[in-house]
Amino acid sequence: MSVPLVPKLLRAHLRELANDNKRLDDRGQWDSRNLEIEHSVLPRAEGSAKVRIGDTIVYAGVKFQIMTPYEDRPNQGGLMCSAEVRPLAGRKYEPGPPSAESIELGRVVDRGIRESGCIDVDSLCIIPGEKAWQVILDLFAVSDDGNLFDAFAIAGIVALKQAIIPGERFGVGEDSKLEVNGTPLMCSYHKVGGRFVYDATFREELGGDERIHITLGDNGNVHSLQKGLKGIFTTSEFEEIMGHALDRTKEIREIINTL
Amino acid sequence: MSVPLVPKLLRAHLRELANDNKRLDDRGQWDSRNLEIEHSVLPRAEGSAKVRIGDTIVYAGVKFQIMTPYEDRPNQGGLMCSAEVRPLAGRKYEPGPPSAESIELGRVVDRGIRESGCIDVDSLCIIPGEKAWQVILDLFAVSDDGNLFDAFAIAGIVALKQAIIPGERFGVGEDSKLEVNGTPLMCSYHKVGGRFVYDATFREELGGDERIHITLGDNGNVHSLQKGLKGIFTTSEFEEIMGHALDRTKEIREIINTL
Amino acid sequence: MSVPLVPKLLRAHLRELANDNKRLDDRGQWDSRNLEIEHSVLPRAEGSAKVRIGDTIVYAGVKFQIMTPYEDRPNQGGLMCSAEVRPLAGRKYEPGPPSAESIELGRVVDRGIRESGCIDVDSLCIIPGEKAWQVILDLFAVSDDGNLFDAFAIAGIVALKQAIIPGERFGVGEDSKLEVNGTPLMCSYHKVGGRFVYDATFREELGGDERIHITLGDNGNVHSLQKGLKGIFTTSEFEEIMGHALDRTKEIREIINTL
Amino acid sequence: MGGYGDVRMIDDNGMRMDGRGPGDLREIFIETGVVPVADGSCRMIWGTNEAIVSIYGPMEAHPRKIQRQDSAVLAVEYNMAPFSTTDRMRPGFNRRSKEISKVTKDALESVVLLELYPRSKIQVNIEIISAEAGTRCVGLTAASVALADAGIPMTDLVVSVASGKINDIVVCDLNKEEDNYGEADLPMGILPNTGELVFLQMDGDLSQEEFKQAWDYNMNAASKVHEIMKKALTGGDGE
Amino acid sequence: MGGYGDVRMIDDNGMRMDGRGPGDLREIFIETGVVPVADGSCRMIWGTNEAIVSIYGPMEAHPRKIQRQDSAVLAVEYNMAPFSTTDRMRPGFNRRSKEISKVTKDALESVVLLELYPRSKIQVNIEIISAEAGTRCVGLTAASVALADAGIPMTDLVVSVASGKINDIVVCDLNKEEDNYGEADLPMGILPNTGELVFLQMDGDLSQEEFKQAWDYNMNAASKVHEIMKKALTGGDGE
Amino acid sequence: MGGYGDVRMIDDNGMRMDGRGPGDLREIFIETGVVPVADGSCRMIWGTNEAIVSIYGPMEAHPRKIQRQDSAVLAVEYNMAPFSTTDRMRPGFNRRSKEISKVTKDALESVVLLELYPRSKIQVNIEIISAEAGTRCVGLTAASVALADAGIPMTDLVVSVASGKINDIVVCDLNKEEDNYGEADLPMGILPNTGELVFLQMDGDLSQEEFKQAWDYNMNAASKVHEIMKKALTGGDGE
Repeated sequence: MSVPLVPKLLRAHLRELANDNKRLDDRGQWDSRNLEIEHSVLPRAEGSAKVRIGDTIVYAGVKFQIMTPYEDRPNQGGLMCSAEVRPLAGRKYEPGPPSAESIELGRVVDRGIRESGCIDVDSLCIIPGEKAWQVILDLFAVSDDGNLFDAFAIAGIVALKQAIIPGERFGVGEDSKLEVNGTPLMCSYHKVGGRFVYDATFREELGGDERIHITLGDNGNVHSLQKGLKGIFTTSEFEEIMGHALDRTKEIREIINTL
Repeated sequence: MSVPLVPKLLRAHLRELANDNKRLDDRGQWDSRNLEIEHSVLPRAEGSAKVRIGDTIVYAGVKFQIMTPYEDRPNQGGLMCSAEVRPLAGRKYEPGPPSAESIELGRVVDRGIRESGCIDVDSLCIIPGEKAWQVILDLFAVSDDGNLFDAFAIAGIVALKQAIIPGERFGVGEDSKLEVNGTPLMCSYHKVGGRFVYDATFREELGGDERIHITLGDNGNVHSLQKGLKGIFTTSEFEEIMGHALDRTKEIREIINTL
Repeated sequence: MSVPLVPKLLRAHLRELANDNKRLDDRGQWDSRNLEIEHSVLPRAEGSAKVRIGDTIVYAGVKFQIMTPYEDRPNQGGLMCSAEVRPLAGRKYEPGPPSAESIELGRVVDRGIRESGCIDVDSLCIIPGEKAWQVILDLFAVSDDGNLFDAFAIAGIVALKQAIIPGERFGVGEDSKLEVNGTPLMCSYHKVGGRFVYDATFREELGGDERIHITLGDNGNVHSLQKGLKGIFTTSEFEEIMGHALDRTKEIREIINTL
Repeated sequence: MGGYGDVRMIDDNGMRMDGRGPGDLREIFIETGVVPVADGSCRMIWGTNEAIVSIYGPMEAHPRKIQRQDSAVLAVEYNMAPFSTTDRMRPGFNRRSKEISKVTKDALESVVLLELYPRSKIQVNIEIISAEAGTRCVGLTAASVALADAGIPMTDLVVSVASGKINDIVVCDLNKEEDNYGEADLPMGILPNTGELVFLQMDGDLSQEEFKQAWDYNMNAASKVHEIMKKALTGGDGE
Repeated sequence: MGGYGDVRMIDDNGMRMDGRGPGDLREIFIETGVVPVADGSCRMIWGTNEAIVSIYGPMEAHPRKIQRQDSAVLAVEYNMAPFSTTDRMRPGFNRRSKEISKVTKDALESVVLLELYPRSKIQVNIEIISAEAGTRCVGLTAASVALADAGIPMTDLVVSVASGKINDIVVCDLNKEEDNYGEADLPMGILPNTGELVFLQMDGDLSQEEFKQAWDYNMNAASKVHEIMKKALTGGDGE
Repeated sequence: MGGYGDVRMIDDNGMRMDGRGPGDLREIFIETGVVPVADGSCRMIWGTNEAIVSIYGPMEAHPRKIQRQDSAVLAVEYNMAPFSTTDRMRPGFNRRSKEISKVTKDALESVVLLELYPRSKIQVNIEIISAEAGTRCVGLTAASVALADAGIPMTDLVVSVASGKINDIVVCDLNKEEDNYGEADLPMGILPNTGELVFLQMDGDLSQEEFKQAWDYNMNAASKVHEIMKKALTGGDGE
């Protein structure tokens, strides 16, 4: 199938497809591409995962550092989440300081994990007021064919769930598993050809409008939302998306829990 | 009145006006625009002021931090003065690192206040060698229609004179008034159409040459001078300016002292 | 002699000269330009040197700071080497963050000195785990007519050999000479017109291909190598260069040792 | 989201510490034309929040490479002044401000008729002079008023309000103390004439039922704020 | 170069702690096509090193001022991922990475037929996912495979290997523990068909004899690596 | 300005610690042509200050957007070398250097006949190699000599000198120790042929009378420095 490269023509083409309820790759509106999850793939990370969704490939790696707790929270460690999309992952990415897009990407994934409360920062305290663990989750894109958000979110939580706190290496006790309470997961939707679709490809993103990211916890609670890009949507459109996200996060959670 | 927008024509126009001893807004050579001063306008600042000179509007806010005194001055706190002219204040300002112009602006206002000695840095010491107050004066432009220098200098000293040291919030004693000894004030002059004028508007700045900034203390002592931009001036031109500054700073000081 | 300014013509011209075994300034393939070395030229530096090779002029200055030793090396001080090529030294240099070229320049000179082991970092310890000297060698270009690498390397080691540790000024004992064990020296070769030459001028660099930098110690041991720029060379070309470098570093070392 | 459930922020009658009911807004004041040198401007006080917004443009977009052939570009700068917070905010690059600038731009681009001004640029500058909770809502709402003040054609104004949760109770428009103990925050950007959305963020923990309640509070509050905005734009100051 | 001579890394029979002889390489695995959206790509595992390289181009070089009228420009980004090292590597500017990017570019420009693509750009992205000793060699070698995978014409592949010295003995291809106690490191970039060089660095302390031994080890090792590269490019995965 | 009035820097006969009278200058030495690759250059030693200045241009101004259609642009870089001060000066961005670069540029633009070279650029690089008090004066004075050495037409040279106050006494050309205890500093940039000014700064505390005295000292000193500048430009080295 030949797909127009000029954004304007691509937009028109996507709208025609949408009118016939079709997508570029023959998926249905709410279908995902093939999803593959591997863990323990990075020898130098204390926890790691590789996620592939179609031709989108990402890694997540967990590292630990010792930090001094903040004065007003002497019994808490910290969680830091950083997303880098370097030129490796696509011809549109350039080296240099992070763009507004990649700052948004990192912060949205970070909030989904952080706000779910799955990392109990109190459990990271070593000596109150003096020493605590800082968990650093680094998200790294290898190939961007669309929907980096969901790929990062899945890789991130899987890497955290595998992570071993390197107590011995830092001389503060034995190695131990990082406690992770719950599996927050993100589902992302792009408006393409006038209607929302799940798990958009890079070309659908290119010829589409706004996107909505929903992070849900084990019990279906909402932990994070984000609308990005130019576009207008209605309450009923949102309710339809939310309905799909409730189902789909359950499916992915089951896959992860049987890894 | 129609004012040319092209700098070259504007310059010619300003020279013609100067030949008739006129200005764009019908003021005399040494006249100020309308000056309004308000204080205690910023709820989160420990001292604040808003100054309006014609259509030029600025804020000043004072904040405090605890610092460790420098090794060679264990009994002294510090004063820091920072001027930001962000895109809010005019179409010519761009976000990003500070331009040479705004660095000059901040440093000239800073020197006028600092060199007058009105802030006794010894009085800011809390525990010698360990803790001292750092006074931070932030100058912020809302609307630049010329002569930001004087507006900043007035707002800055008024904000300092209102400032309360937040001892309680920082757990180092009670709240107390910041001691300010004196009211240093700046007068700025631009060469427009071949002669210096006081309190130039943005358009006069645009079509003018060099500017001279004079900061004088309560007793008429000189605390800071700065010549900016391309231009040549004579000793007698300077003496005329200095004479006006001696009078005008007295007038403004009286307004401030009766606020 | 008229030298073409267009790089393409310059390259052709240099190749013709090379075919006749000539150079732009009538030197032989392995000849150096006139070399002048002065020391103790910078009043504020604790050790300094000025080196002139033809119209290339550089300074080196040594300063000292007190540092906290790294946790895994409590008995060691540090050596830092920094090369700045500012707009002063040539019309091609621009202000701003260091270019890849000047980063390479600094790191190659640094490695030659560091890897020779001539600075015994253990001798820089003042109080184990608490205080140690950090030696900072600043290399500064005044005029770049080619071969900044060798000029920096010579100026650097001469400045270090003159340096006095300012114990008194820092309140940690008496002033004392910095121990420097050995005189590592660099020789640089550029491929010009198809064959390598020693001590290339700026124009030879401009119309040439790759360069090779060799740093040798007192006993002829190799401490640092670097190939820079686009170009291919053979093992036998390298052996010829190495042979010359062994002789030439001995000559320069003798000059330095009799300063 | 702090989530310290042991501090009581709402009494048994559902009244909040500042006397508001669960769905009530803080006091709001809007004034236009406050930046004389700008093409449009707005000052908005919302509780102890205060934002000033200036608009420059439509003007020539330069450098050329940022120009779009078939529409204007919209540039948005959201920034917190150093004296806007209890602890001084250091000037300079800040990831939070960068993200808020971006989502505010995304929201405004959804209503401004950019295609009317090809090759030009509209600059929107949002400065938070005083910050309580909810500065991004104040900034976005004030920006849409300032755009209207500048005479820039839009399909609708944007009203931005947030609801959240404290002590397991959903309430509208959290103030600073509530926010410190808050368990969730749902800011939305609503087109008052259609009820459609152009801006949406959320973080914290809300069950699906709590989420629907917060959504409804925002929809109701939007109409009230809209009235104040219209008043400010068509006559006396809004309040 | 650490140079702690008191730790024994080589036994009396000249065998190294991981069982290798002095001139032996670590295990190597090469795979192409690992970045589906790129024009060419390569994943190379070498001991515990792992590099991923993607190639984009030849494509239009922009902004225009970087274009060359008579050839393509080659841009090389070498970077270590934050999780590639024992202590996390902070993202951002890094002088070491900048230098390695530059010398890698210098090496690749020596073999790529840039003059075939005037005014265009070829982007080479080298990411170290897992680092042992010798990442610059892995990166350069993998980059030349990725360029071949992208169909970019070259005069030859580049094989990069390093030899060094531990316990005063010259050995090939130091692993991480050997490198920690190593006294010298000599990485080279070799054209396997001619034995010519396009890349050379060295630091540490080598006598002229030791230096020649290290040089020869590298030349021998290059042929072995070259076989694996060819296999990866012409059929099954290299190993 | 330190202002520690209890250290005596001037004796009862009005003599200063280095033997100078109140209006006397430190020793000055000027040399041109010290940067062989530049179009003009100057080295100036003034007390323990040492500045080197190079001039490049007039040359094509690029990128194009910095060009002016009716005149040259003048770019000035003032910088202190890391080894120029007692405590090492860290390289990189520095607000003080940025301001001095700007006011130096403002001063030089007042005398250079920029309109003779439309669309071109003149680059002035001022490097302080050794710093005592008064580096901005040394830099500006040396820059005007270097511009003359480069053959750039000017209406006049610029002589920059400073006077100040120690122990409540006004003196000319403070040295470092005097500056440490100094109570004011008045640097001026004077056109020696007309007595006009192109540069003026001041900080500290001066009564109107003290101010006039400092002004006059500077005017007198300027003539003396001017003689040395002329000598350096017309024959043997100035001293």
